Amino acid sequence: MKNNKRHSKISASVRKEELLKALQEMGDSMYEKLDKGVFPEVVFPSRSVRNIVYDEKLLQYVLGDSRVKRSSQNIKHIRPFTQLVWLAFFANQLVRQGKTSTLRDVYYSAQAYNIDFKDQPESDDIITDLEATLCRAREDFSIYPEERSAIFGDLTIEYTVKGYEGRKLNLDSHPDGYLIGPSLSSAELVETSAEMVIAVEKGGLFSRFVEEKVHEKYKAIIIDTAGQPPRSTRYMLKRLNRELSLPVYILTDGDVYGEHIAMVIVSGSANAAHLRDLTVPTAKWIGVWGSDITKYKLPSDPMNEQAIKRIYELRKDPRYRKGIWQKELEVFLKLKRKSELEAFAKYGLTAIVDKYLPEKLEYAKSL
Amino acid sequence: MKNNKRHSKISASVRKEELLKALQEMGDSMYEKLDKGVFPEVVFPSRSVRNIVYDEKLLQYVLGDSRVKRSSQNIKHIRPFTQLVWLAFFANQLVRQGKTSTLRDVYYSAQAYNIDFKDQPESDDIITDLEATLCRAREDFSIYPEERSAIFGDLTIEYTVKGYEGRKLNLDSHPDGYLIGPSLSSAELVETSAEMVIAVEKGGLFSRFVEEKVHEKYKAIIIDTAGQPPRSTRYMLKRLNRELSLPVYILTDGDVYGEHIAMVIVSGSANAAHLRDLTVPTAKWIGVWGSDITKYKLPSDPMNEQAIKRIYELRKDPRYRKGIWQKELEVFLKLKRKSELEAFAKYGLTAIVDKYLPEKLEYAKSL
Amino acid sequence: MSKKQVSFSEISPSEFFYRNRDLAGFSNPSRSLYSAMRELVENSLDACEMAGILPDIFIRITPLDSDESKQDPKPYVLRVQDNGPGIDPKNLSYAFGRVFYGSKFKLRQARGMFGMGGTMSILYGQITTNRPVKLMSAIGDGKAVQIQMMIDIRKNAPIVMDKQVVPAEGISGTSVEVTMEGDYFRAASKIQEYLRQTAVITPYANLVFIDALGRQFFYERVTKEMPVPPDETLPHPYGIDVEALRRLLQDSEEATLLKFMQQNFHRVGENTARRFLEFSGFNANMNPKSMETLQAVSLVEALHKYDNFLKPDASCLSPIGKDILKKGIEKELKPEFIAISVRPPSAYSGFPFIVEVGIAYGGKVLPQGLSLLRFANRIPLLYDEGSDISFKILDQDIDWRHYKVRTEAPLGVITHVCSTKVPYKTVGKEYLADRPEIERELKNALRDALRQLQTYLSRQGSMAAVQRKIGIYSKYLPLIAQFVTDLSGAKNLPKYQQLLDSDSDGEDKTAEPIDPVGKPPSDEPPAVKAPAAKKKTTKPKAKTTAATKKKKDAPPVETIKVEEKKKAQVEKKEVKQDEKQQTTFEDFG
Amino acid sequence: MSKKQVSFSEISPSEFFYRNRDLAGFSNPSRSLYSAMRELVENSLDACEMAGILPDIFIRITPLDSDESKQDPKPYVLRVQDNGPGIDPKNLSYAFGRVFYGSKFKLRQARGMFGMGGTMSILYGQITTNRPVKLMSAIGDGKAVQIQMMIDIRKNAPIVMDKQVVPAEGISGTSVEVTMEGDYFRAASKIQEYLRQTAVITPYANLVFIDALGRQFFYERVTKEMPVPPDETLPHPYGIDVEALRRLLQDSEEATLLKFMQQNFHRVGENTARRFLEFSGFNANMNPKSMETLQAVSLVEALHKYDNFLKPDASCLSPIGKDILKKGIEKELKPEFIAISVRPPSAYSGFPFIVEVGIAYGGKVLPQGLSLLRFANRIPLLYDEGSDISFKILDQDIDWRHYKVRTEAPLGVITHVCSTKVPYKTVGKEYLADRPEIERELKNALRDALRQLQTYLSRQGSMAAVQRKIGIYSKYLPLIAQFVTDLSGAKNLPKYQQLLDSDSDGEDKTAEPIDPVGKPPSDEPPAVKAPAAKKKTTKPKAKTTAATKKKKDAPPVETIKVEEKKKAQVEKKEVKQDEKQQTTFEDFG
Repeated sequence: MKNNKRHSKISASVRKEELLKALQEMGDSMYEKLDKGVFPEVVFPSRSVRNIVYDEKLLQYVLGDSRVKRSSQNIKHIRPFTQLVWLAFFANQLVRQGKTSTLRDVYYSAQAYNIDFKDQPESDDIITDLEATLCRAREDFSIYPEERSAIFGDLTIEYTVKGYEGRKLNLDSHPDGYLIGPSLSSAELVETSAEMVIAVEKGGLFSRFVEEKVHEKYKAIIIDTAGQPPRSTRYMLKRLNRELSLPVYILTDGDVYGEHIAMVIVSGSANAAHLRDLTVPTAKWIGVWGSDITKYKLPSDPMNEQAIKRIYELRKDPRYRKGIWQKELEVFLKLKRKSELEAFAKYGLTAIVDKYLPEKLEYAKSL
Repeated sequence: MKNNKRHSKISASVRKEELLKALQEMGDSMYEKLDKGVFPEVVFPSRSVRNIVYDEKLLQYVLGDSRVKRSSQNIKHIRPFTQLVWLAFFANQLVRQGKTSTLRDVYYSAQAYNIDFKDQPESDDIITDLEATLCRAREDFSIYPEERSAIFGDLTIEYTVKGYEGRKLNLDSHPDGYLIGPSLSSAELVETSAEMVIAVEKGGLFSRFVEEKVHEKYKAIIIDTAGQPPRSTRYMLKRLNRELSLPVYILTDGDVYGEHIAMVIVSGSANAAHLRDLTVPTAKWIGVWGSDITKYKLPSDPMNEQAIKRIYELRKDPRYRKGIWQKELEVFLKLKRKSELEAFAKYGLTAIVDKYLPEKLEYAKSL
Repeated sequence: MSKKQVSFSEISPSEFFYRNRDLAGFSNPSRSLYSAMRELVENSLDACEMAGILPDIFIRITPLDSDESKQDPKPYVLRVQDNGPGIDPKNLSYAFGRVFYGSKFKLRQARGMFGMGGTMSILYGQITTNRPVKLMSAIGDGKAVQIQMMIDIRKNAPIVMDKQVVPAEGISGTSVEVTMEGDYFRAASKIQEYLRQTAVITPYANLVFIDALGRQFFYERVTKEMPVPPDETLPHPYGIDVEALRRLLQDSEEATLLKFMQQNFHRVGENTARRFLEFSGFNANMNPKSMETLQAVSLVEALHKYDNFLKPDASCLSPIGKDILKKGIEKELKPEFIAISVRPPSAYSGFPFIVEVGIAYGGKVLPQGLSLLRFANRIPLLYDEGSDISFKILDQDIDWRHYKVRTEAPLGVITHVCSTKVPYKTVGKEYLADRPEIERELKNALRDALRQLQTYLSRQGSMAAVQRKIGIYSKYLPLIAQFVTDLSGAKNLPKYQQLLDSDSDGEDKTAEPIDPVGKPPSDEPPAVKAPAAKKKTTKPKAKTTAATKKKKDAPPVETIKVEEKKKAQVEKKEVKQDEKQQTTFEDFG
Repeated sequence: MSKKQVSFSEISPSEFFYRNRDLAGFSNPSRSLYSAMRELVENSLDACEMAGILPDIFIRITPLDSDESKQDPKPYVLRVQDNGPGIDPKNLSYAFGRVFYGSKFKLRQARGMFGMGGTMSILYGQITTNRPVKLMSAIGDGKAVQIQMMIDIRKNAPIVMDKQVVPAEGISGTSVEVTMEGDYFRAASKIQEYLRQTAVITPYANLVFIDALGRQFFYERVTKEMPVPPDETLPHPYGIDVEALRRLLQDSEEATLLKFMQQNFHRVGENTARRFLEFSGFNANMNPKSMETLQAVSLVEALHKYDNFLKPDASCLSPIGKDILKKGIEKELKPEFIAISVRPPSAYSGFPFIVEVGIAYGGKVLPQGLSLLRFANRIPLLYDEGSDISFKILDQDIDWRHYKVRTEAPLGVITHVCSTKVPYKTVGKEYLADRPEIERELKNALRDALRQLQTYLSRQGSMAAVQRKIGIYSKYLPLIAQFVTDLSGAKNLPKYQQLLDSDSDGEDKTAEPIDPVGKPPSDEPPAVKAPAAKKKTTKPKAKTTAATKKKKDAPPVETIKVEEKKKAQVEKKEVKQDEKQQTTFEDFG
């Protein structure tokens, strides 16, 4: 069993203090301006497509140097400016009171303060603006999305959420899996006997893996990303990799969207170019590859127009310029067909665990 | 603390034996016919809309007396007939080997046997046919959907799934909630200190309730139905109600779809008219009602055409002919507006727990 | 034309159409070339048919300048020659040189209606190139008359510039050679489509077309049967107006109204006339010439009200007829199946008409979806399809699912309306107005033809169904046996084979239909997909009527057995493939 | 009309149109009543305008039988009377009794073009009721001529049955009273729409219409300004064809080609003629009469090729003009804003034309969305809108977003094309063919008028913007102050009020635009919604031209300040409401 050095707990409280300080400074500077009769403004990195660049060292997308100024004097800016200030105020309260909030809650909470968001996408956008302004993920302000992915395996955690502080739980105790929510995200990772993490795209496979005892047979922690993994899940993968030094393997459906799910785990998404700590550059995508469709004669369906268009887009993406990423993209383009993970059920329910997984894990060593 | 009398464990094994016997009998009778040179056939209750009737005693929809004969001699029947026989064979294997399967797995597994389903809805349909033939829910054949709802609260369960037999878990140990999957569905309910079950429609509210300690303040088990609850969740609600005698309260979004989610928990759905054990006739829908929108001045949106059409449909439904069901349907029709549970965030994140919930629970006594 | 005071003036008919030539389809060089060609071709076809001569029509469009680099629009020489009866030399110059002078002003079906197509072509040539038209006519008396002439537009009269009589050398007929500005580049596709459709409707004609690029198009005669030429007819009482009656009265030589009725109206005999006069309260012995205006008005009213006149007969009409239409369709559309429906004569506003409809299905010529070929008095109608009554019926009134015709099926619909007066909406003769009587007949004819197609398709379908059933049983029964054996725990498979040998017609048709909630399981086994793909090579073709008839008479079982074997082979092959696939995976494990 | 041998025969022009009356818009009782009414009204308007008389037109449609229970179609008496110059008694019977006889066969803009509308109306009346037409004409010599006549259709000539000369009693003008079968029930809406649109385009006319139900419709004169009547013109060189040239040559009295060119062509003076003849290589002294056919052909070719002829001038055209058009639109559409664009004269194929376009926006008469009113030579075009060139441009070529016009905005577009020859596609005068030259001018005019509308709309918008800004600052700054105070932990609010008093024009326009990933935050603050809803009462109306002009001159700030105060009040009220709502909930807890 590996022991985690618990440095994340310390870092968590440090991070919290830093955040509160940044919010205070933001408030101070604006207060001063208003008091002097000057329109306050806020400056943050531009999230325009032109300002998103691929960082070859970090192996992820980051924001460039272009910055955006939002001024309360500009009639077109004052509304989002006010929304941003309110959100800072709201986040400050959440963090100080130890409460969490969903994205939807934020949208409705604003109404108590005469802040009117047109719809939830608008409030989501302002949340991202605040992330960019403070260079912190929304989870740091205790704002979580509703998406839910799950985890299972021999991993002992220690909660830090209010009312559970210090309580421990081993994540192999409930075979239907544990939701990765705010309390799990903020928990310390104490101990594990696992030697790897296997992330699968789908709940069905997750259940199958638990049932077939992949966690025991392969000493693995199993994560259901529930499609494109939410940030809290990517953050968990990152922590499992960094704090517990576990290698991460990714299994997705055999199509361009599956490949991209894996890529986002490895290199992050353009949408979160303003954030770090969400990527696992050493994670390996082990399937389902386009070449697996032919190799294993999997039942497959033709890709639709949109998927093929997506391949052409991704081919231009710098992250896809080499290795398996590029190779399999070309295979998908040639086949123009896709297969799901469940397609292995054609060979019996356990075939994917008994035959496919070991073969691909073996192969992964060479990646 | 109440103690559960553990009768379900015994009934579970009895039910399993009964199922296996029914499958065997089905096989025997068909074998005999084939051997005699007679085309085998299968007869089951018709699930045609005309054969779905509302049972005023059971307070749920049930199938009437009309039956359907599917014959292997009829060229139009032979394909679904073969699929049905294959599914019986497949279910027999699952149950004997103690494995579970998702609906998707079934679709793909068929291919190993040259059984071709056009798409998953087709295989789902055949699964429902087998349910109707054997009068058993698909969960009894170890076939589960992928939807995931969650549970949290002081409830000790004992697993019956392979590898976990006899292990216990208390469902208040992970504040992000436990997925209600095959292992939880099949677990024994051992013990609880809870005095009620509160089912909420949405993950956001579920998290809020856990965070605000609704489980402690109200001695409640909290269930996230994740929209229209999957059958496993309705089955869980039924068991909590029957085996532990816990009253069930339901909170949904304030619109006609929310009201119907509550109704399905109470009286079942027309789609599952061939099954019992999925309804909680004593469950109470406590909000959000149409009248709450006005009473609490909730932020609201206009209903769309489709929702209004849905109201007109439901007004004709016998289940909606009385009490709060009818009253609130009329209010929705008058207002033509809807509100979400999160709308209470307008009055602060805790308003729904501190103010709304106690008031409605109090009110529920009179329902 | 120098500056003058406002005043009144008169113009001649040719002057009018010269000024407003757009109205007659001569709006621009491309449309004008097309219009001139079709007007002359239609004149030729009318002439041949009226004389009972199998038409040989020769059409040529040649650039006037041999310099090919000259761009359109440019002068072309259009020549149309026929083997008809020719035109009497004394009428020749006026027939082509005077607007409103012609042989078409009769109550009789003809392609031409306005009687000015030929003259307009010549007039257009004259105003664009100022060259005389060259006419030749041989009426079978051994001589051919050749004239060159122009038109004095203001006088509406021909100016003959040259006239020669030469030996006919066995040739009979008329030829017209007009020089006109045209745009063949733009007109080519319409001209070719016009001739192709003309070939469908007149399969008894030879059409030779040499186009401006020297290419030869030959639409060959496939039958010597010709429609019976129409008789001229008297007006039907329902079609008469006050003006027309007044004229008849003026011209009448009959002593009594009773005689007058009999002599001047279509299908009015002594009994009918007597009963009508009684109904209308007119004295049967009244002298027609003595009738006063107000009396004439009330006589017309009575004519329109009286219910017991006989319907017009079809002697003045010349429908194509089932056989000829079928030959035309076979020839040009080469379909897999043809249905023809010919309606009995009917009438609107006193004008008799007949509707004929053909349905062509399948084959390699027809594109996917619906192609509509519209004809009126044997003229193809190419423009403004969307406004036509036939289009409206097909688009809005026919329930295609009822006839089991898929939307993407290659289907040709040919409609032909012939009448002494076709209700065109424009002088350009492009589409029919929606008269309810014509609409009703078209619907009946279309439905009749579609029913024939439906019968054909379902016969095709049921032949395929028997093959399919054998295939399906041998696909599914082994599977059922396998699973049932496993379920029952038996060691050996049951003896299900016997079911495959039993009479397949013993199908249990009493079984209730499957009617589950929501989507019912698909009724169509995917096994059908394989034979469907093979359809092109195995399905019997019915390219010609003769072949179709033979197929009907022959015992269908013969054919089926061959099909069965093929089918079975296909099935086997497929099963094997699947097995192989599974084995491969086992190997890999 | 008794049975005869096939033969050639001639018919008269009126005979032709009698047989093919559909072609001229007389296809059924409803359409015929409408066509007769408009043909006679258009004749009357043409007559008045040509003589420079402000038109007073009286139209009446009365059932012939007083028995009201008789169902349509039935005989009606249509009477159209004008105060024009009258028709010389010697022309009166021929003007209405002979097809192809009239005053419209000139190169000059007029409503009538085919010169047979009046005659066709009478002819239709005659064949349906056989009653004579009653004509009255007074030419201002104190006498009025009244005649009753019918038409001898075969001879294409009038038959005068009664003629009386009575004292005119101060009356001048023409009246026509024709009895014809009609269907007023079906025709009513088209007839009324026709008169309403006519009132838009001729606001200088009084139109009184008494309909078959006795209702009176009065379209009143709102201006005494009239368009200048058009001159007759000579043909433009580009519009000439070989036939036309040949006639000019035949009729020429000039001794030399140089003179001939000057005397017979539009805008060809001595210099132009000389330069052209040099260009074309013709001898300027050549006798025109001596020109041979082939020479004429090449002269026409040269005329079409030569680039330096002057464009046709507009003296032969009579556009409505900005002011009159504006008055017509104001009167009938009562919009909030009008833009007019009149294009300079242009020409197609040698025919001069002018395009005028009006845009009407807002008001209570116009429905939501686009209404298109099409006119050609002041005739409303009511049928076949979808085929018209104006419709095509509006539908396909105009980028409405560019002009900031919302699709649901109440917008009227009035297009008027006047020309010596309007390129109609049918005799029915329903829609214009798409000539590229006309299309170009229509586009230019439409774009110009839409730019004017855009300017108006954005001026309306910017006035609203200043009000808005004050409102927005006072809405958001207090909120910002509140949150910032909480964040910084200060006890009192900062002194942000000073920002509300500062000059609002000091806005920081240098700030970079917001450009986040995905959807940018909405630029439009919802505060706009409140004033937008109030728009109807606060926004200045521009009902008349005069009013609009005044507004432009007045200093805009004055207006705005008033608006500001109103706005501020609205804001306050809204904030209060929200506070109240929150309090309510606190109470309930």
